[in-house]
Amino acid sequence: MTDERARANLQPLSLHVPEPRFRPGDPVDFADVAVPPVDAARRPDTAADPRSFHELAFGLVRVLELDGTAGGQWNPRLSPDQMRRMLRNMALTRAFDERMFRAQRQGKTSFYMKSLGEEAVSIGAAAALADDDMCFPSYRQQGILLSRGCPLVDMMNQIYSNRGDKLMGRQLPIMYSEKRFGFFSISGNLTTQYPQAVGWAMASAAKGDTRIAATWCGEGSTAEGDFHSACTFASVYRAPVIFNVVNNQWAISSFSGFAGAEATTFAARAIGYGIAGLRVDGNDALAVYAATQWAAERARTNGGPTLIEHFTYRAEGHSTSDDPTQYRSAGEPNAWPLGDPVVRLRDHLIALGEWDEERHAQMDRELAEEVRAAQKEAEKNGVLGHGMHQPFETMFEGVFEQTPWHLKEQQAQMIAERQAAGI
Amino acid sequence: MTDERARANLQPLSLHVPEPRFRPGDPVDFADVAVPPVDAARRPDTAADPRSFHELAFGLVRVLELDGTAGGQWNPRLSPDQMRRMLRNMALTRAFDERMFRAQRQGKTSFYMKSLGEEAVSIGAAAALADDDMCFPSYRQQGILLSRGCPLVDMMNQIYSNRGDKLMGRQLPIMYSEKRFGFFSISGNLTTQYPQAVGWAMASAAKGDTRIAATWCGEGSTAEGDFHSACTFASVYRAPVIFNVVNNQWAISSFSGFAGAEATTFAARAIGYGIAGLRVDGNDALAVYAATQWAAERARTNGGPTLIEHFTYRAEGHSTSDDPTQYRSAGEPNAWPLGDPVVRLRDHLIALGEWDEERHAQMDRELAEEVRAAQKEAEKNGVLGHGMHQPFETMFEGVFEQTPWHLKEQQAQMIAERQAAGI
Amino acid sequence: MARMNMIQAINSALEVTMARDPDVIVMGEDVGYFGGVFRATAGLQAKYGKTRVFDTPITEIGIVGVAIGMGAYGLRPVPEIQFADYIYPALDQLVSEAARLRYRSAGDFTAPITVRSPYGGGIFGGQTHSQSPEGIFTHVSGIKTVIPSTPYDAKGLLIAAIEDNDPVLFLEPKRIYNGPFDGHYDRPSKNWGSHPAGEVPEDHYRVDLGTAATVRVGNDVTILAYGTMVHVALNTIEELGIDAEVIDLRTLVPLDIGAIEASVKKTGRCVIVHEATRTSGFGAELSALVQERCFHHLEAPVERVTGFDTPYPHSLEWAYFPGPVRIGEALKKVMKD
Amino acid sequence: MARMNMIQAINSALEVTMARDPDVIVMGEDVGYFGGVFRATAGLQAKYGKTRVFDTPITEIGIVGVAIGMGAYGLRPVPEIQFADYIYPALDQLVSEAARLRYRSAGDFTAPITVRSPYGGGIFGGQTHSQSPEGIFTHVSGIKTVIPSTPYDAKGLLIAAIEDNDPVLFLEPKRIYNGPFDGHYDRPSKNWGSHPAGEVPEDHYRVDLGTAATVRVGNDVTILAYGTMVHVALNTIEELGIDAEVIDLRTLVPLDIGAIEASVKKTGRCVIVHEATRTSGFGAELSALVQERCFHHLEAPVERVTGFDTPYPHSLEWAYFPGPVRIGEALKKVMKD
Ligand SMILES: Cc1ncc(C[n+]2csc(CCOP(=O)(O)OP(=O)(O)O)c2C)c(N)n1
Ligand SMILES: Cc1ncc(C[n+]2csc(CCOP(=O)(O)OP(=O)(O)O)c2C)c(N)n1
Ligand SMILES: [Mg+2]
Ligand SMILES: [Mg+2]
Repeated sequence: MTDERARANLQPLSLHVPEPRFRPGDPVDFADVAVPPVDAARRPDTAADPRSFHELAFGLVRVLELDGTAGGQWNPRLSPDQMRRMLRNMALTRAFDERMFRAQRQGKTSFYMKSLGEEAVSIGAAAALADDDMCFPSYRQQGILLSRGCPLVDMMNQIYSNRGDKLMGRQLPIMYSEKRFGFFSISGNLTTQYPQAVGWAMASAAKGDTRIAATWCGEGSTAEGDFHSACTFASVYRAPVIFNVVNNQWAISSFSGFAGAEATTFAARAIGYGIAGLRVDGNDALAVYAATQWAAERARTNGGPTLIEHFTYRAEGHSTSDDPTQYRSAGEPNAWPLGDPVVRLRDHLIALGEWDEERHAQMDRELAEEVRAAQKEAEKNGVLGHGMHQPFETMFEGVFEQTPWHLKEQQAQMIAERQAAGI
Repeated sequence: MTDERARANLQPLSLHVPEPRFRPGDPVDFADVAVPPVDAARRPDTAADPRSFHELAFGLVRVLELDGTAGGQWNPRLSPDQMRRMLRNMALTRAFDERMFRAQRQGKTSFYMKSLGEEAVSIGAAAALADDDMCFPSYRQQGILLSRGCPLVDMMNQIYSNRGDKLMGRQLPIMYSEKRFGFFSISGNLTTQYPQAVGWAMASAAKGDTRIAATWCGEGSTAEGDFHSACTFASVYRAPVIFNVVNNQWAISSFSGFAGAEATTFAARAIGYGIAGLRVDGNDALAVYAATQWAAERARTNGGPTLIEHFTYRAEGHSTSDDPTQYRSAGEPNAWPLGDPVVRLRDHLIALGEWDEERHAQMDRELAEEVRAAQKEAEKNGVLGHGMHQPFETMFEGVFEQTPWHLKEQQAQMIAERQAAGI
Repeated sequence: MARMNMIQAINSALEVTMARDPDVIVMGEDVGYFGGVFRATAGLQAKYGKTRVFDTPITEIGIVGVAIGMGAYGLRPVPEIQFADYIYPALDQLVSEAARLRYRSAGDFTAPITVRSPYGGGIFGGQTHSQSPEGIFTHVSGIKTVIPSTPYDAKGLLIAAIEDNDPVLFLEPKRIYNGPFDGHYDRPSKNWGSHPAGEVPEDHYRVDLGTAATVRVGNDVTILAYGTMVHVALNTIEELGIDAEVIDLRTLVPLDIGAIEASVKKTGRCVIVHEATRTSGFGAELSALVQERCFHHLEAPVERVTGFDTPYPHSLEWAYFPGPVRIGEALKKVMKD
Repeated sequence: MARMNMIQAINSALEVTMARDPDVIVMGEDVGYFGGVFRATAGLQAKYGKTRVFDTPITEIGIVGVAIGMGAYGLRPVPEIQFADYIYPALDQLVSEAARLRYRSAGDFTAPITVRSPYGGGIFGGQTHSQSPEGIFTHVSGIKTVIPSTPYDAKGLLIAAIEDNDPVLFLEPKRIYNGPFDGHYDRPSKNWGSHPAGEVPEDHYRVDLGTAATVRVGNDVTILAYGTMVHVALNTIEELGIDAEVIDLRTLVPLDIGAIEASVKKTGRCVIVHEATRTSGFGAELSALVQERCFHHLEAPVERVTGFDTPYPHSLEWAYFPGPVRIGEALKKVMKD
């Protein structure tokens, strides 16, 4: 229907539609992904004016070189014990994911989501936050729960929606809620947790508390309006909150270009709001730790919010419902130039003489056993199957604090109908 | 209910709530509002990488000094005729606003919104855009319609919701829709026009058209999720669109700090999306013209979107429903350091010897007369009163292209009821 | 006791709850220093400070989302949406978050927020300052919807809503902020001065959520209404001399079904009145419930008098508004059989 | 003619309209290269190019807002919302913009967009992959709501929706994408292979919006249903041997009131079935309409069988789902009197 009009002297416009560099079958070459050395990024004072370190939104905070050495201004100089704890939590997360993914494939539940390749993002942050700081995660931060000591059996019960599920089978697998571990109820609707985290942080500040909030979303999810509302509120009230953007390059089948990555970094969003922005090597657990620690210190001293982009790679499918070989080159995960976060921390500990292959293998066996044992325990409470592991009347409870007449009536009706039908 | 917990070594958090500098009764001193000289801002090539001119998001593009001289790289070097046309359009907008505001006060309609002090924003942009570029305005860009030659009587008919109203009395006054003047239907819901403008621009690009889109919102409205969605889409697809943020310092009773102005500029939002950002003296019609022209050129050559912050001041109440003396110092409008846009362009033309006080006064008299005559003409079609100037059955028309049975039935019912009741 | 209009009663409810509970906070566009575009929050910031009463950025997603987070922390936020027409951007946070949080977390987290918002027409506000979106929220499991029709109820219900541990949408019929409205746009407006429910205790009291008020006892027909329409209905039956029983629902969810059922079983006839558009409005639910529960008592079809299924028009406001003529015709129709 | 499942039929509708009209464009999360998480747009990008079929940022506000702008330009966008549960962020753009544009601009601008979205439960999707939000949209004046129940209808209705000059919400019952569902979760699933409506013309054809289909003629009771529930209802009456007339509404707004009225006047009884939560669901409107128009023909109260007024549960999905037991009980109840 285009009006053909008379601007003969003007070139026609054209629409740019982003396209990822590699599709199925393409050979992968990530040579253009800049991997700056660990000493390239300076570490400003946590009280510094965000305008004085814009370059950190475009660079990459790194601590671990790929050869296992560590350095630079951001090196948090953790003790070997601390690092071994992080290593163990990452390996546990991986073992847990592996097992639960398989359980789904075996038909034991409806759905699962791994965090393979991104373990450092959760584990590094959990290690740097205080245990009572409040987390508003997306669905890929199971590492936080595992770091904070949530019993595996509890998590598995939720995944199986079984009799032991404290969420009473109400939520899709992995949509945990664990108030006792400072882990907010996960939503299926993307990025809604962002303004909620800001609200929690504002409340904490208003009450003169010392606890801060942290929240996570994927790079694809930054496009939601909630992201902007959250950043705006946080900037206006200088809320003690850490915004984490997990840039794992993919949002289901869409590469990060559809969230704006062709034009700039996600850390640069921070500049738009006048808040602190850091871009971090997300496969470097020590860098994630260091950035989180910096942001937490800033927040806790009323310095306001920080946005951290974790530059990482989703090494598996989006979820058990997804097959990534349909839309990206199978070569990508292995070619990712920032390596494997577990391997990188392991190699660093080995280089320090604080770890060895043997102990690593031993740890992996222990963790596999721990996960297997927990699974066995959880399955005593049942696996999903056709569901219906909870008493039917519980379906009507907890919609409101007190159940109103219409829900009671529906509850009674259901029970009567089932009885009439002899079920 | 705050958990009193044991972090005795930590200082309590506190919540920062912005506060404007002047409240009713306070003396006003705007000395800290930076007014850089006209040659401070460089003019990059329209094809330049946005990352190469971040400083323009924090400075102020200016052409007219307050003494009436013009200069700097951004000087568009318009002909005296062009400038006189802009001067006249600004003066016309002011005369129109004045008259319609008074009409509302006289009870002739329900509502009105002036653009006093911000006339350069609309008129400068309208002068720089092609007449068939598509505008997605907010409620304070009546200057565009006036620049493009929309008959005053048509606008007034809409304001009066009278028999001549082409919108059939359906919209609140000033919610114009004028497709023939490339002026999109104004929405009462803030910032919804932003993604729509991007969609229009994307369609134009997809079709190989040459027309671009421009959209406007207030600084307060930038907080809506639509703003973010629009910027994200525009960045991803390099849409040929100009985003205008009219920072007139106030959003009803809330100063710009509640939209984030304490932390950074609104032009800086552009940096967050990797798009071009300019901060412009919004009371300088030539600077607005120059920035718009630059952004239009960029868009038309497939260079993508530009976000322009127009730094200006809302010299009157938000609308006829508002009394600004309740929440801000009465001294603010006169103390505003960037002056009056009409006076500034007038003085420049006078300094050039292309205009004089006499002609200006004569122009004002002519415009007042033109507006008065139009008003008389419009009022022949009625003023709002109790409304109901349109045949009642029209209420049911145009909900859909073809009116379905239920609306026809409601229509018939209404007519029957009115007849039964003898109305 | 004091004489209050509905704005003052709402202001008093906020004031009273803030004084009793330091966790109650008030937030929204222009609610702080200025005290709200309808002045409902006037004076609160001066009294309780900026950390408990503050202006917000103009993002309804943010206002509700932040309130939910504050609620999860343990506060009891009372966000304002400036006009109910502007609640749509916040819908996801209200539906997918506030309304679901208790259930999906099995009580781990809750959202004890009360979203206040002026709604309804009759003020020449045009499309986007006149809508009545309550029907949408009554469809959402996990949120309560409350609409007062007098200053007394407004205060008592708002206090009950704020003290409630579930999310409540509290819609304020702006047409009757300053006085009851009889439906005749061309007659002088009244104020709350002489209305019995304009007499409002200055202290704390609650009108329990979920309880309707039978504002007029009658025998021939039951009228179900809420908000502004309670007054228009009352005036219409007075003008027509109809002995109707008028039930002011006050809370839409949870509904006071007992009061409705008893009345309709007594009168055998029912007319439902609301300003919202007809199709799938809350009147549909009421009509369905009445026929389900009172079928064998009904002597005529349940009638609905509602806004038409068009956007709210500016100039034709008084042709659109469900006024005395339309209510009268419906009553006559129902009572004919 | 070809055998198609519902996904293939939808794909074919898109393909056919894109081939005929260069202004039809398809956009949404993952709809481009990958062809959609349910594969409904598979192959379209390869055929029509990236400027006509493209992935979008994950912002439903943006997807709908941008589509409206494209519509105003003159295109005919078909945006996809990945799951209907994610339509709430876009509500303001749909309600305040798409649905109002024609009216508020007196026809100056229109929004000829068709928003496609999979909806409904039965796939163990939990709270946020199972909802049925159609009731909300039926309350919004200015938007049409369409829900097919077979591949044949899906294609014909989608073509009609895309060619319609008003905004249409096209909800796809994902439970029956691959085959009709009889309501028994524990029996082997069927496919569309042997269903007559799995026979779909490859070319262009329309099923007019606003027309219901009487999918079974019967005498004893009228069942009003749409989407997945059409099949569950059909199977239930077959199992129970009830001579019901089953009307598949296909379009909710505008509704085919003639078909409904004629049927209920014939049978004197009516049961309404939908998956959406009960209170203020579209069933309420249907119930109200039926009793308003067929009051003197009704021999029993109109019954509603619906989702319960709770969030959609994961594990108790099959206790929640309005299956054969509940439909059967309602039918028995209505036919008892
Ligand atoms: C509001 C909303 N829209 C769409 C979806 C569907 N969806 C689920 S995950 C996802 C991709 C998110 O990608 P990203 O944010 O990058 O996170 P990642 O999965 O990579 O961790 C989409 C589109 C949703 N859950 N909620
Ligand atoms: C979605 C929405 N929320 C709130 C409002 C009420 N409202 C109308 S104008 C306004 C202030 C806007 O301020 P700004 O964007 O700075 O524009 P200005 O009036 O200064 O031109 C508000 C809050 C609205 N119209 N729409
Ligand atoms: Mg991602
Ligand atoms: Mg402003």
